[in-house]
Amino acid sequence: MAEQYPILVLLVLLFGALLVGLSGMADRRVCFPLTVTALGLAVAVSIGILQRVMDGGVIRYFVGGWSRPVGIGIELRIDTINALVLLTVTTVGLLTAIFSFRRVRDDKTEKTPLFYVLYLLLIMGLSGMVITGDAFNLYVLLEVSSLTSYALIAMGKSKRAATAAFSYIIMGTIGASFYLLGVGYLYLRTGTLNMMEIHQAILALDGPSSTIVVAFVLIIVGLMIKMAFFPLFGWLPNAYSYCPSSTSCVVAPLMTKVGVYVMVRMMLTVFGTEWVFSNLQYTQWLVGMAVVAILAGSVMALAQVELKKMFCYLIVAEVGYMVGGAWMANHWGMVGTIYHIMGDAFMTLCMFLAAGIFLKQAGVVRIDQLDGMFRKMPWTMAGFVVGALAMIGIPPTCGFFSKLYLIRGGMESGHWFYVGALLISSLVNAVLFFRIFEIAYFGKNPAEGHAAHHEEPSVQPVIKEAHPSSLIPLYLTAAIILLLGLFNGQIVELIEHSLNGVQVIGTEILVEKGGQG
Amino acid sequence: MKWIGLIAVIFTGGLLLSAMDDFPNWGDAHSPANSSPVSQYYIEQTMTDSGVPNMVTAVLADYRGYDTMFETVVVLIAGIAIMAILRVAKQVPGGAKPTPAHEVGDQHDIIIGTTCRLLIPVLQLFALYVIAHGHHSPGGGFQGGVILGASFILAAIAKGLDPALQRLPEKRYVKLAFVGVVIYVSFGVACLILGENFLDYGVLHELLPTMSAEEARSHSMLGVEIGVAFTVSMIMFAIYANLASKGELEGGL
Amino acid sequence: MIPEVIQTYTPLWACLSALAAVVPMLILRRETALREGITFLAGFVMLGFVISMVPEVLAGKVLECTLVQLTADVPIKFRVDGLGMLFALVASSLWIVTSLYSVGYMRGLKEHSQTRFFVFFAVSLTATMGVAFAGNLLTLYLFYEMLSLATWPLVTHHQDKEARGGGRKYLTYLLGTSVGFALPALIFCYVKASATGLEFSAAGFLAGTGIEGTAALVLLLLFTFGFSKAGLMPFHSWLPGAMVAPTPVSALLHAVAVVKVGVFCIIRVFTGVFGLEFLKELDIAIVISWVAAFTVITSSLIALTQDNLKRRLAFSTIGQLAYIILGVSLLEDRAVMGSMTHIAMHAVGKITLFMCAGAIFVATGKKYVSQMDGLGRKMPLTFAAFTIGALSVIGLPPTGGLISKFYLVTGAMDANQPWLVTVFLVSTLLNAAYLLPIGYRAFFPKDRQLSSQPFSWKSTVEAPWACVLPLCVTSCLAMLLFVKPQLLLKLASLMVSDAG
Amino acid sequence: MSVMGSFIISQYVLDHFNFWVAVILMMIGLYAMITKNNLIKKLIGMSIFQTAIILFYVSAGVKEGATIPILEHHAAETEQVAAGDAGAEHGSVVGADHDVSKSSEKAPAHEVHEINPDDYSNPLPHVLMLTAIVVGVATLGVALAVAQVIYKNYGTLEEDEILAKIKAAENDG
Repeated sequence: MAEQYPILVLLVLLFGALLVGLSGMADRRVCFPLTVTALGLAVAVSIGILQRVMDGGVIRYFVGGWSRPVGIGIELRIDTINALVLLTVTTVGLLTAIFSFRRVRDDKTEKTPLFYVLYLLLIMGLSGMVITGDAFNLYVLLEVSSLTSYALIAMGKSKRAATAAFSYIIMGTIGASFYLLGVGYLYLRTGTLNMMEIHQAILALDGPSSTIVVAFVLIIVGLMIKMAFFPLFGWLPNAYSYCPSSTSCVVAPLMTKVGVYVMVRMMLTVFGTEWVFSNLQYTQWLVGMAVVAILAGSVMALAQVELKKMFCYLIVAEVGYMVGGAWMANHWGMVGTIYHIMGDAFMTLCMFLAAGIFLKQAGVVRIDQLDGMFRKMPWTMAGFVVGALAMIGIPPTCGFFSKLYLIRGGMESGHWFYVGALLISSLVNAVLFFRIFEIAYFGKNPAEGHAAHHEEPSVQPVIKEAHPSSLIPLYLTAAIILLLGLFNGQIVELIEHSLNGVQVIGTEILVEKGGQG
Repeated sequence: MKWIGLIAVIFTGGLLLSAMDDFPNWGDAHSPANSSPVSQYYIEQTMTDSGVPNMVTAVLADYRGYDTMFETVVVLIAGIAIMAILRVAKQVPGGAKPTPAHEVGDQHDIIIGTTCRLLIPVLQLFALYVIAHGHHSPGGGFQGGVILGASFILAAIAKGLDPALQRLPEKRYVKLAFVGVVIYVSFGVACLILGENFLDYGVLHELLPTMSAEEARSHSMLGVEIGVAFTVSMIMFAIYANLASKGELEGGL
Repeated sequence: MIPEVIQTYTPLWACLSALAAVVPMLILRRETALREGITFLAGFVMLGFVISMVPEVLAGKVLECTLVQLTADVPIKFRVDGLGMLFALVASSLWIVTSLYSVGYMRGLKEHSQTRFFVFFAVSLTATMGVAFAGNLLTLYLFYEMLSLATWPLVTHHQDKEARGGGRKYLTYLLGTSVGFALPALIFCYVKASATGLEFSAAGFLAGTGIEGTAALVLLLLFTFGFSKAGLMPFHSWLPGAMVAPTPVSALLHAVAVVKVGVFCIIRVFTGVFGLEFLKELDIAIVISWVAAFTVITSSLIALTQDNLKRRLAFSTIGQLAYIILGVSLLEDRAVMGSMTHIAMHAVGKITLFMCAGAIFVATGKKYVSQMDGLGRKMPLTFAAFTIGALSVIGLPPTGGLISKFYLVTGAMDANQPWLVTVFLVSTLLNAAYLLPIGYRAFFPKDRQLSSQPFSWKSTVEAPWACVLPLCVTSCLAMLLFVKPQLLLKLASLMVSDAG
Repeated sequence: MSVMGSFIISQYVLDHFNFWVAVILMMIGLYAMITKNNLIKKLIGMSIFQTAIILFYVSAGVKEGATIPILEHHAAETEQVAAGDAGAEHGSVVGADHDVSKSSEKAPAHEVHEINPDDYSNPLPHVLMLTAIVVGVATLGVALAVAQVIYKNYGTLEEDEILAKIKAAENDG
């Protein structure tokens, strides 16, 4: 059975969705347990996959048994990088599913089964994107995840959810179509859709091919729309902040991150880093754009008054981190990017979970409504603080280590602007989150002197703490943030295992090139 | 905005065309894509692998059946998504709703009614033919499913949504749409249970002693196409029903 | 000389003993007596662990334990050597004293949120011990940041506007510099020398990595200003700002733990990261010396003008910290020893002064020097302790301050820096000028009416015993260190002989 | 036009006219998606864009003189029943258009092995585009549903009017 793990992840989720759909119509109380069971199994299988990859190296799974010649069927290809990202995707899915528990009780519109079907299919689509080894299959799964996320976002109660979803659909379709077109260009020149085969064909090409270049540009631009890279991020803040909490909790951490993962996959496996970095003077532009993205995201986050919107702009900045890290043509930059995909997924999850709890318990939308939260909801704040510290980059959270690797990469490849932008954005994050802490700690209008409240407060807090079903995922997320940080050595070793396997980025060579550029 | 859009579009178009000299010529049989081992394999080996002459069907349902499974899921998602977005819970203020003015036959033309009555069975029969004959001629689950769905939609247009929904109520079409995907996935899982990879239909011949592996492939393809047809037809109708009635599933256009 | 290494988890237990107290404290938050009992218990357990390691360290051995492999090369690692032991001894023993004092102070003023206060106090101590025992730069940085964050709720304890302002300044400076300066420096080291595991060694792990010239100077400056808890000018103004905190916090954290962690980190940078020999080769430390010298003089002058007692003490602290940095930047054995012992001497002296300030506030509500005329007669014990503390800070017998200052000045002479010797001497005079008059005027007020009153023990209004006892203990300790400084000197010399 | 000019035209345009058409259609669609004010017009643009991509793929699979990717077949014993009508159908189509197919109407089963790949157009793009069509339909359906909700909320489908109403609502609350 173990060799069937790759497909099992998806099947578990797909069957979960089908069961929820079929039985949920009869009794919507079964939706939640079914969803959580399916996701729990998916997490278990992902762990199994990771274990197998660690023991036995790259897993290649040929769906339908069509292994020869490679490319006639669809291949699932899992190395340590996908295995880690897959585990991240399923875990985030599970945590958010637990968080959505109260949705069932509060839902009056009888759309709970529909929600969970879409939810499970979204996670399935993302997982499938992560493990596939076929460029076109990736497109299909990209659309699976996009369509579900459009619907989940449009389900928001806010009037503006629909308009946000519409612009998301337009942008998302442009992005996906660009990707599809890029794959078409690749197919024209290489005659295959299997990622490894495309890579071999590109290596075998004699001389430069403008088709491959255009394909590359199309794919990267398409993905950048999907991951909300700097000038193309316009759809993101509205889409992620007007949707229901349980949606934003899964969409915000995963959609952009999986986009970044796909970009990394394209660079590493499909085009190959030798090809990608053969013209460093062009790829440097992307690092420059990343710098702008980081700074712009941070500054715009500073200007926000709404909590979720602020987090959304932080996502834009974080995407800049990862894009910059990936394109700086340095081993550590790439390691940092892949590590940050995981770390940032959980950090963002932590932020949005907390925002969801605040919204639910206290109706908090704007930052200044958080006043006195440390007293009113100390347990929620505790989880939030961990996530916030990770966003700032305080050790031993994962946020610190991803910055460590990214900055190391920037220093080694001589991208000093990037290093500077990263540090500035850390400082901006510090300002942002301590502003929140201050409001939550002091209240909106602290007393002039401290004589006034020497005694224990006579007024008992009005707002009740969150339900355990909301707190448990929050704490698990916080724990994962810490664990990712503490065990980053092992994780990085795993990531490097795959990077070395491909033999793509030699630090020494690229340092020289980076120095020139 | 218009100018920015125009510039962006011209720029994109220029980019797309800039690779033109590297492209294969129109109809070039030896372009990398057309002469690649993958495409050659499909043309040469489909018959030996499964005995299905329609390569498109074979590639769709067998070699790249994994894609097609998700394609079916995409269709399902579209239906579910539209329901999730549009569907409004029925308001039942006093139990019985006022009888709509446009009951069956009330305002509908007798010519349309009769034509539809004649046309719909033929349509549906043709749909079944397209589904079943996908192995040998252009057709298959998607195409047949759409025709089947169109026949329901035609009924809904001609007679009004309410009578159509009486024949095919919401619960039923949603269930059938799910069942379609279930059929598809079960074929794959059956292979899994028999010890081969997912969707490796060849192994299914163990289920019927008289069947060869090629036949098993061929028949399984038909099986999954039927699953696809279920989902597609039901979802087509679901999309129409929801869009036409703003999610209220009453009255219609 | 490679010291013998012993693998043991004792440093970890010492570190965690404070953290472990947090859970029972939270559970027993309604039972104040039990809660405070736990604080003391944790304090003594921690001190016990620390003392248990003293003999081995004195024998020239180094205790190590590796916890988690953080990155591929760099683990979280504890390593106890002379300097770390010296600092840990100071911090853990003074924690007990301060805990006692806090109990008195907080109860005396009926402060709110006492549980939170004690919890974060314990967390801060854990971070301080972590810094003391850190075996490599990354571990050091980790606990350094943890300390910044854990002390923020303490600084802003009052939760009023003033506290918010002070807290803002506190975090802006500390986080701003540590993220803006120390972190890039750390990562630069990581890039250059990740193979060494960033582990502190007497020769310095940067030696032999080919860093030189401007790059080395920039790196050194980044570190020195990055650890801005040391209050080196121009990044000092968080320290007076942080005086909005309750006095026990000021006492322990801003005279002992936080600021000392800053200078401790800088000493580590000098002795462990660069290595004294390597720095001598590079010939760049003199820049730091002059920055420190400038800070010494300027802060003393500012202190002279301050009327608020706590602010005056704060500026005095800035000056004294600069002494320590100045000493270590001279790169001479005796100066470095002086710096290390000065950590302890100044800690004992300054904590006495702060506790006195707090005791005065608890007993009389007075904050300003100008209000304290003749107060010595009402609070004789407090002011006697204050005078002893002042003597120690100035560096006069019969207090331990003399010992460290002696080493510092002779070190400056060794280094052949007559101007810096002058700086030491001038600043001593200035110290005397801003500290001694307080005690003098308290006992011998100008106002005849006050001075003519006969003294009697019955008319004294001392603060609660829990406030007075600790400051008596620390002032005695200051005198004890004059008589018996050997332990500290031995620990400090361990580091220097390593370096030599 | 010089020889050079006609050479360029033939190399860049005539030989690739299918791609030119596809790209021009794509740009029309993209332009509509970006600039049109009416949401439904945007969706029409989206459809044009997606259809143009489909055209692009399918035209790339064309081989001069080849037929649709359905094999000449008759004889697999198990498919006797089906063979009759399907064979006739295809036989006529193929026979009418091309004479490249060497196999006779009643080819024996073993002739399957003598298939010349150049006789059949590339099946893979067809399969891929079947998927893309489905995805396009699904996206369009969802987008229409969202547009309906927008119309319900704001009473208009013009983007500028919607934005104005959003702004007005924000200023009120």
